[in-house]
Parts: sequence; C-alpha cells; structure tokens
Amino acid sequence: MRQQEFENLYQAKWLAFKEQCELLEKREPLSSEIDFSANYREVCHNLALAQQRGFSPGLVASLEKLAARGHQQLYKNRQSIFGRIIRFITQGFPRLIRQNASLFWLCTAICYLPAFIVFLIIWADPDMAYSFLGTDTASNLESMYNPSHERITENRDIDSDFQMFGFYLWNNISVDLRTFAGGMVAGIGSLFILLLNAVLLGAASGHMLNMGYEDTFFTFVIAHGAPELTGMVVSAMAGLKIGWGMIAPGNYSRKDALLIRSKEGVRLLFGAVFLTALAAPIEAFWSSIGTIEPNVKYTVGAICWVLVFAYLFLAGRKGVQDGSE
Amino acid sequence: MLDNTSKVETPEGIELPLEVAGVVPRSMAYFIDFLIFLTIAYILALVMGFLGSFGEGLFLILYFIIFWLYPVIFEVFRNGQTPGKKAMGLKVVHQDGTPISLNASFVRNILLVADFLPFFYTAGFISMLFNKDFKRLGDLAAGTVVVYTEKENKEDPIPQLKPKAPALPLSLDEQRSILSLAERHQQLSEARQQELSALLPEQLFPAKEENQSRLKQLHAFANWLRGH
Amino acid sequence: MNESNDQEISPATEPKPSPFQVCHNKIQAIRSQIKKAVIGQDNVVDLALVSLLASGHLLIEGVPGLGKTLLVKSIAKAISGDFARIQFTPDLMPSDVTGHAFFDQNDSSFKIRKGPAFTNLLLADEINRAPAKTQASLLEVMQEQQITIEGTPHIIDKPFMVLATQNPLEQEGTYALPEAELDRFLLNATIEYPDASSEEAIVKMITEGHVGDSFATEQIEAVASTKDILAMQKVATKISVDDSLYSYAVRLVQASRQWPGIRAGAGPRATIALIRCAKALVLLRGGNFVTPDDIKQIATPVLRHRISLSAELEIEGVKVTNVIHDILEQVEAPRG
Amino acid sequence: MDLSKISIKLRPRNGYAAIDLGTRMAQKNWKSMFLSAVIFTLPLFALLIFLMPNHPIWAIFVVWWLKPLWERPLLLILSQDVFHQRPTLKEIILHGFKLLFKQLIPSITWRRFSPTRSFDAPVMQLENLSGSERRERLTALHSRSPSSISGMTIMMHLIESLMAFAIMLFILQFLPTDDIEWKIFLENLVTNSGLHLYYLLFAIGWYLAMVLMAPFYVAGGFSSYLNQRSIREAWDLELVFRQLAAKHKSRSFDYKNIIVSILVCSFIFITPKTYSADEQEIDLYAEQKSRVKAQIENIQSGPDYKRTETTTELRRINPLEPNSDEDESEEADESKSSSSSSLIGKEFGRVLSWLFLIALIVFILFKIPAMIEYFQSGARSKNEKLSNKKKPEQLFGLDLKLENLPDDIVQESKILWQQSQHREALGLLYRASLSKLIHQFDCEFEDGFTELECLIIVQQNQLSLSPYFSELTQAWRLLAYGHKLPSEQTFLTLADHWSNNFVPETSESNKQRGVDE
Repeated sequence: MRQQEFENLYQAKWLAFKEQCELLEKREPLSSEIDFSANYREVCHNLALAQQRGFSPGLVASLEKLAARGHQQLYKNRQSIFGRIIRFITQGFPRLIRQNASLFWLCTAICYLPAFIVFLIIWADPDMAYSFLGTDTASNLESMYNPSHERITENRDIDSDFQMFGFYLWNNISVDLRTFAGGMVAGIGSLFILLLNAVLLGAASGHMLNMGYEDTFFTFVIAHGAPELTGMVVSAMAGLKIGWGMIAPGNYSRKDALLIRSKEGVRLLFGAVFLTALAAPIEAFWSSIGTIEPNVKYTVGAICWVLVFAYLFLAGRKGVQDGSE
Repeated sequence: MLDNTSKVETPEGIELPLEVAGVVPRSMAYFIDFLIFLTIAYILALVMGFLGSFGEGLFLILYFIIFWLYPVIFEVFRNGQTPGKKAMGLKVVHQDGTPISLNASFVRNILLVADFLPFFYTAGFISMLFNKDFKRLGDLAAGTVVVYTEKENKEDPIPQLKPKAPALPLSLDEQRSILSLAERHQQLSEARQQELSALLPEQLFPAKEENQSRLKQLHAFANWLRGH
Repeated sequence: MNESNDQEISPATEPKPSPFQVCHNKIQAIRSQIKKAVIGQDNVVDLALVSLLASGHLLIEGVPGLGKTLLVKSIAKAISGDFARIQFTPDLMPSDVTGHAFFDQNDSSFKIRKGPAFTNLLLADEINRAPAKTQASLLEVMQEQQITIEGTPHIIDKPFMVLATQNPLEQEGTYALPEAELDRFLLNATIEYPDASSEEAIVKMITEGHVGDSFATEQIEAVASTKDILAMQKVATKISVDDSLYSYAVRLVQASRQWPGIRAGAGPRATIALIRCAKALVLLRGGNFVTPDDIKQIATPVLRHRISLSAELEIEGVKVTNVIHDILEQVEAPRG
Repeated sequence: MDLSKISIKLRPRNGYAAIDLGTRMAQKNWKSMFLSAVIFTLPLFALLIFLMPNHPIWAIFVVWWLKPLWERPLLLILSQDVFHQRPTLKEIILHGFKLLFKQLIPSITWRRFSPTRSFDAPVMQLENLSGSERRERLTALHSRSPSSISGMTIMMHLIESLMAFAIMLFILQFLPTDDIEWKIFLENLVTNSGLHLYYLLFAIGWYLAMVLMAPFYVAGGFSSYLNQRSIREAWDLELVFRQLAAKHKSRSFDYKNIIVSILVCSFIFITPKTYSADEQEIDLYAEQKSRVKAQIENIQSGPDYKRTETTTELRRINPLEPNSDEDESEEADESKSSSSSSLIGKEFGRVLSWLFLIALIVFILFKIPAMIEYFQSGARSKNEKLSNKKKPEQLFGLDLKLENLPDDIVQESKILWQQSQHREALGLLYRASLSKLIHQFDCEFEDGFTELECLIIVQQNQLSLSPYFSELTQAWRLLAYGHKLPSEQTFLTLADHWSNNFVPETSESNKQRGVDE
C-alpha cells in the first residue's frame, strides 16, 4: 500500500482518535460506544507500518505524536489521590513500618542511644553541656526553660501560638524532607541529621536536668515529642532506604536499586511528614500552655507516646489492600 | 547515532520517541518558576504582614506549601507542567512515557535539595550534563524525564505533480529524503533545492524528460512515492 | 451469587427434547464432571461455564492456591480441549505468551514456535505481575483471537477462553491493568475459601491416598468435545430475551454511570455482556428464556470490574459489590 | 570512513533540542575535549598565577577572555567526531595551535561578547570565511534563527558562575579557617579587602567550572549551527543525496574533504535574494542586541549575585541547625511580630487564630465518630446511609396505584383476553395483585425486586394467597419472558380465583388465612 492510499484509508480514524484524546485530556468522558484502547492499538499498528514502510517523516511524526497522546491517556493513573492518602494513613503506613520493623528499630536506636549517652555524659559532667550545645544554645535554653521566665508562668497569646504552629510545621517538615534528601549522599546525610538531632536532644535534656529546669522542659517536650521524634526517625529510615540502595544495590544495577528504594522511601517519607504535621499543632497549642499541672502534662505526654506506637503497630492489621502504591 | 531522543517501547510494541530536554531549557524553566515563587511569596508576605503573629504563622504554612509543593501540585494536576515548564514547552513524564504520578513528582522535587548540593545546584547541573537523558538526581531517583511537549507539526503538503517513478531503486532512507525535500519545499530557497537535486546521480532521472527540471522530477517522484 | 430457587420454580420445559434441553443436559454433565475435582467452588465453576458458553474471558480475583489450575484443567478435560497455564512474572516477555519465529538450521527456514496462547483454555496466573507489555500482548490475543508472529496472523482454535487471575494482596511489583482494558473480560469472579463441608471433602479426597491434582483430574471423563462447545455457544445466543429485559439491562448499566459514589460506570459493552451472560446462565440452568432474575444474578460479576468508586466511598471502605447490590435493589425490575 | 556512519542524527529540530543534541555530543567527546581545554589553558593559567601571585583574579580573567581561542580545538574535535574521526592528541595540539591565530584580533575584541559566539565559530573555523563573506554568511544563518542560542550563552554563563562559586565554597568548607562564614567572605571579595587565598580559591573554582562547561558550550553552538543549516539548507538531505550519488558513480568518491566541501559549497543559495533588505536590519538589530546582551553578560559573570544569595540563605536554615533550636527563633519571631504589625491587624489575627483552633477542634470532634465507624464496620454504614437516601417514596414506576386500576379487574382482564390481548390481560391480573399486596397486605417490595423476589416476600409473610400468587407469577413469567401463552383454561381459573384471594377487604382476608385453593 502506498502512503496516500494508507492515509486515505485511515485518516478518518486518526482524526476521530485525536478528538477522543482531546476529550480525555480535558478530563471529559468519552461517548460510551468508543473503544479507546482498541483505537489506540490500531494507531500503534499504523505507526509501526508507517515506520517500516518508510512513509514520509511528516506522517510518521504525526502518527508518533498521536500514539504518544493515546499512550498518555491509556496509562494514566486514575486512582483518586485523596482516597489513597487516607487509606495510606489508616493502613498503608503502619504496615509499611511493620514491614521495615528492623530498620525502624535500628533508626530508633541510632536516635535514642546517642541521645541517652550524651545525656549521661552531661549528667555526670555538667560542663560538657557547653561543648555539646555551644554556649549560645545552652544559655538560650536556660532562659527559655527557666521556671521563673514569664512565658512559662503565663499563657501565650493564641495568635503567637498560631504563629509558632506555622513555624513548627514549616521547620520540622523541612527537616524531614532534608533528612530524606540526605539519603542521596549514600545515606550519610540522613544519618548525620538524625545523629545531630539526637545529640542535641540528649544534651538539652541533660543540661536542663542539671539546671533543675526539668519540669518546664519535659512538660514542654513530652507530648509533641512522640509524633515528632518518631517522624524524624521515620524520615531517617526513608533516607537510609535510598542510601542503602546506593551502597548495596543487590541484584539490581545501582540506578535501578536507587529507583526501587526511593519508591519505598518516599512512602515512608509521606508517613514521616504526616507524623510531623501531627506534632505541630500539639506543640503549638498544647505544649505551650504553661499553667497546666506538670502531672497532667506528663500523663497526656505518656498517652501520646502510647498512641503513636499503638498506631504504628496495630493500625491496619485488618483490611485487604494498601492503597499507597 | 547520537540523538537527543530516548526511545520508549510501549506495551503495544511500538517505539515512542521521548525528546528529552537538556540543561539549558530546564534551567530557564526553573528560573521562571523561581521568579513566580518569589512573587507569590512576596505577595503572601505583604498580605500576611497585616495579620500580626497569626499572619506570620499562616505565612510560614503557606510558604512551606508553596516552597515544597509548588512544583508537585503543578506537575500532578497540570499534566506534568509547572508554569515555567509550560513557558518553555516542557513537561515531566515517567521514563516509560506515562504521565507522572504523585509519588514520582514528590520524589523528584524533594530531591531538589540533593541536587542543590554542595551549593547552587552544582550536583544537579553536573548530573544533567553528563546523563544521557539529562536527568538530575531527583529524576534518577524518581524515574522521570523532562521532555518537550510535541508541537503541532502538521504535515506539509507536497507540490502536486503527475507521479513518476524514479529510474533507480531507492532505499527507505533515500525515499524518505526525497519525500522530505518535497515536504520542505516552502522553507528552502528555490536555488538551494535546485542545487540539492543537482547532487543526485544522472541515472536516477529518466533520460527522455530532460525538459523538466530535476527538482520538478524529484517532486514527481515524491508524488509517486506517496502514491498519488 | 449462588443458585437461587429459580430452578425449583422455573416452569417445566416442553416434553420433547429441545436443543436447549440437549445443551442443558450436556453442560450439566460437564458441570458434574468438573465438580468431581473442584470441590466447594460452585460459584466459580458456574461463572467459568457461563463465560465459556458466552465465549468470553473470565477474570478471577482471590487468594492464590485455591485450585484455579485444577479448575481450568478440569474444564479442559471435560470438554476434551487443550489447556495451558502461564505464570506471569516480571520478566515474562510477550513472545513467551504468543510464541516466536526461529531459524531452523536443518532445513534453513524460519519456523514458528507457537506460544502457550495457542490453546483452548488459557490460565494466565497473576497477570498483574507482568509488565504492561506482556499484559498487552495477552489482551490483544483475547481481543483479536489471533496472534501475529513475524507479520503472519495465526488464528487460534475456538473455543478460546482466558482465565486470568489477579493478585489483590501483593501491591509491590504489580502493574495494574489499565482501566480501559479490564473491559475485555466478560466476567469477574472472586474465588473464596471453601466452606467447612467442602473443605472436609477435599481433605478426605487428598488423605485417602490421592495426592495432588492428577487424581482429581483423572477421574474426569471427557463428556463433550470442543465442537460441542462451539455448538452450545451458538445455541446460547438463541435463548429468547424479552424486550423489557433489554431495557432492564440498559437501565442497570446506565444507573451505574449516574449512581452517586461511582466515578466511572460501566460502558455499553457491559450491557451486551449482561445479556450474553444471562443467556448462557439460562442455558446452564436449563431454561429457554431469560428472566430478570438471571440478569440480576449475573450483574455483579459482569459489572464488578467495570465500575470504579469515587474517592469518598473508597475512603469509607465501601466495596463495589455493595454499590452494585444497591443498584440492583433500586433499579426497577421489569414487572407486569 | 563512510558517510553513512555520520555519528549524529540530523533532522530539523527546535532550537533548544538542537542544543541538547550538542550536550549529547559533548558527553561523548567530553574526555578529549576536557583534556585539550586543560592542555591549552592550564599552562597559561599557571604561568599567570606564577607571575602575579597577588592577583589571581586577573589570571583567571585573562583565561576567561581568551575563551574564543582555546575553544577552537574543542570545536575541531567535535567536527571530526561527526564523521567518526578521532584525532589523536598530537594532531589536536598541532592543529589547535594553527587555529589559535586565525582571525585572532576580532575574535578576542569586538566579537568576544557576541551572544552567539559558539554558534558563529564554525563559520569562521570550519568554513574558513572572513570579512564580508563571513558577515553575509552569518546574516543568512541568523535570519529567523531561534533565540535559544543567545539563551544558551546566558544560561551556560550563569551555570558556569554558579559552579565557580559552588566549587569555591565547597573547598572553603574543608579549610580550617576560624571564620568560614561565606557571606563575610563575599563582602570581602566585593569590597576588595579580603585575603588573597579567597581570590585564589575563586580563581580555581572559576577555572574548573570553565573547563568543565566549555565542551558543552562549544557543542551546543556547533549543533545549533548544524541544525540551522539543516533547517535553512536541508543539510541532512544533502548528506543522503551525496551518498546516493556516490553509490552510483563509477569512480570512488572523495571522502577526504567531505566536511569542508559540504560545509562550504552552498552558502549563496541559502535564502531568496528578496530577503536581503530585511536581513540588513536584522543584522543591525542583532548587533545592537548583542551589545546589550554583552553588557548583561558582563554583569552576570561578575561575582555579585544578590538573588542567588537569598535563596541559599532560605535553603540553609536547618540542615546544620536542626529543629531543637526552635526556641531561639521563637523569640526572634516574637520580637519581630510585635514591632511589625498594626494593632487592628493583630486583633484580627487573634480572632482568626481562635477561629482556626475552634475549627480544628470541631473538625476533629466531627470526624471522630466517622473514624470509629470506619474502623468498626466501615463499608456497611455508609452504604446504608446511601441506600436510605436513595429509597424513593413512590413505590413502583409501574402503574400500580389503586386508583389507576380498573374497578373490576377480573372482568376487565377477561375482556382483554377475549380481545386476544393476552399479555395485557394476564399483566393486569398480575399488576393488580401486586398493587393489592402492597396496599392491603403491607408487603414491602423494593423497586428492584423481580417477580420471583416478590413471590418470596409473599411466601415469607405466610399470606394465605401465596399458592395462588405463585401460580399467577409462574404463568405471568412464562408469558412475559418465555412468550408462552397459558391455556385458556389456566387463565380463566386464575381470573376466577383472583377475586377470591384479593377482593375481600383486609379484615376478611385475614380471616381467610389458611383457606387453601
């Protein structure tokens, strides 16, 4: 068949298919008699023929373009994002954590062990606090959590609470995202940020204890610490996932390993972001209230920890599917 | 042969060319996006400035959203195109040519931070310059490429002449070139077309019709090849 | 969906054996042969037979290891047809499905090595684990009923039926079938764990010294031929359908498009499928006309894979089956 | 060498795609191009550093200025590679030195800041044109040329300078200086009061960035040039045609000078002559443009980059100062807020904050039951809600309302039967039965119930008339769907018994329970 004949034969179909693509691109439904995938397949056949028979470059190019448009429409992911997010949070994420339980515990250890060691060191030798924290941070902390500080004894204005809410959200989630991105440097970046935070946490707690400000400090930290620290640990997990993909790609090429790992990693990261976002309102609106009895705050804090871990280890045990893919 | 397209084989067994875009148009697109981002952030800051601490909090949240999610939102909901990419005629797709998913868009944009390392996107630039598909680190991890959106390149009509068969058998490539010459007859100067046809060997043209110019004869061949 | 009391109440057929009656007897014979081996999965067996009679393809969803291979083997044996099984894996190539041409050194010519798709019954296990390319090759075979190797089309012997299984549990490393392609399957069956008594029977059968599938299929007799099946497929199309039922089927499918909570409803092919399947179901049950009950019964497997829910319902965990149930309850059935 | 082995895929592309093809070419030849760039520049750079150790900036500036010269060997490598010729290093150096002196003065003076420098280079270097010929040729090539070429020059310069800074800062991070705050350093750099070390680092950074980027810049220009020729002169077709001619010529084709011959032979024919007037203008315009661009370029390659500075600040907030420091910024933020906002705004903000908090709490409270429900039963609950909503008040779409039925149903149906409207006759009986069942016997039929399902309901309700109704249903189903007429006798029996079962009032029918047919 010559090109002209070929064109005459199929031109109408191509035009129709193009219109179908246009409709789909505008997210409008196709009229129901149309068999889009069959039409698409036909265009593919036509393209293959045109290429093989050496029809003019103009024709081949326009068919290529047509096939590409059809390809985009046929293989579009039509799952709704909102539904997937909710299902991921209620089921997928806790499951993911359980699937990666050993990595989770490893990261938890990487976070809390150094923190504890630093805490002990500073507890034993209060002066070490200044070398861990630096003089500026240390004195900052001191003034922040001094029980006689007016902000501890008075409640903060609601609007500054809100301001801090914005700040926590922005800052903490950004840290999560960076921790994840740090995984690209063979995981070292993630580890580094996690360790840095761990040391700061340990040092700050040790220092506060030494100063005798423990109540003001721990009442502030305990409740939101549960989701926030866990979120940090999880984001480090996500970073290590891709870092590990680069170090030990296994049977895959490094490139493929990176791809596969980062797919898992980003799902962990979504979870981490969720946890951190959860922490922000608690930190801004609850932790900042200075007038509540420490006992109440400790109780609430403990409940938060229990809830977070219960969520991670119990949620989504039933149910069929994990919609996070 | 070197080409700036990467071929993707679709499930249907055809090869779709993805014309991947390199560092220059992409940097320009990023630059435009960056300006838009700055403008939005500036306007937000102005508006929120009136609302005191609440405004600052809100600003930080919104800033957070546009800082991290500006490209993601556009890429997922606007067919793989941020405004900058749209201006430059680019879009992001998966490396198998399918439209970008939320997860992939998230990965590639979060990892902009990694591309930034150590400073000023050096890692990203180097990765883009040396990768075959001009991928930055984020693209490598997300399995995405930035491609040119195909422009409407309509088939140009060829001059209508009485079809005539060439006197020599022609390979596919040669046939295609003759067709292409006819398709481009409006873009090329007459003299140049004459000159090109003069390059062709004598044997190609049937001897008796010397009165017709070679170019005319070539167009007639093209008509024949097309099957008019 | 199980057998209703349709059979008890349905009117006695005419005394002389009509072609419908003959077919019914034959298909029942096939059915009872299959049931010798496949225990406790009557629902899936029936759907497979319906799909065979309606010359369509069946999509099976369910946990692995519930005797899908056995089912296909049994059907194949009962109708004396061929059977092939392909386990879809991430590295499966299209030519592993369709076959390929190779160069024969002996007489230096190209020969065709036909792939497993050249068969009567094809079990495509876990199709969503293969890359899109391989899936597409299978779907093409299903649609065209022919395979093109090196430019030469080869017609597949009829009857040809694909039973494809999807793996719902495993999400990692699966390639979802494009929505538009799911339409290729006439019916969607879910395979479930057998009930206690059936399980008992299975255990008995296995522990009485007959290990594995081989025994189960050995005792099946070939009670029909592939030609019979083709004839029965023809007869099935002749089952009469009252006009009111066409409009009922259309109403159902249209309802699926306008129903609140459904993002994408079924297309017109679903209507055709409904009628075709209802006819086949009637033949299987032994009647000679379609009633609304037949359509109602077959509606869930016909519609399930052609409908997708909106985000809200997905979040709430509503299943497609529930929504179809609602539709069936509320779309007017033809009466009087 | 074989013409069919041209190493790049030629076809008319858009301007940026052509540059991308150049990037691919540079990738392929990067090693040799990089090496030759180093060979030609490093001695000069080292010498200059050695001569003026206190002014490393000047050394790098000279190298930068002489770019057009040392980019020539790179172009040579590329142009050879197009036909799979790989010159040895020795050849490159030999040819390169010859090339250096070609049109030396214009290249490093007024042509230095042309934004299309790498695009123009092949005209001079490969086509060997100079003077007015060169100008004419360029005018032709530039006419209707895409803006992408100058865009590339600007972008590549930007990238080069960003990289220069990045490399310098990167090195600085590893230097054990007590004050490595790079902002302070930048100030020093700008105000000329910094240490020579910084200048040296900057020069090294710039140098590295330059030799790294040069191959890409040269290749981008070269491939844009090839592309422009493909568009304007169908150079891609020419190759195929020449090949075809060579195939059919008895004598062997002279491949040796192929590049030169192809490149040079045809420039007169590029455009129809009528365009020339316009092109003069274009040329003038282009020159003007180039001057402006050169100025921009000049500024841009300088060290002062305010904009990028701000971004870096934004992005560097926390990898090094993690979130435990929030308290510090908290204070900072507070002090800022008190000074910056008006009183009204603050009040308004406070109100909004409360609203937000309340909304959050209400939302959570509102969602808790839904969540619990979800975890408990999930599917059904919503589903039931849905079906309740949808359940219509009117019963059937069919004509079942009592008042729409004829008064004497039995009589009416018999008349219909006699008129041979059998279906209608039986249908009337059946519909009337349904209607009675609904209105008098309180049977609940869903819209979607089929006859069989209605029958089941009747049987479940244990109504006395269920055997009769079963018979009626069967007869009706046979007729309606099986198109099988019941015998007249059957119909008459059904019709006669109808009133027995349905006509008595509800109370009577209750009494009649148990009465069998």
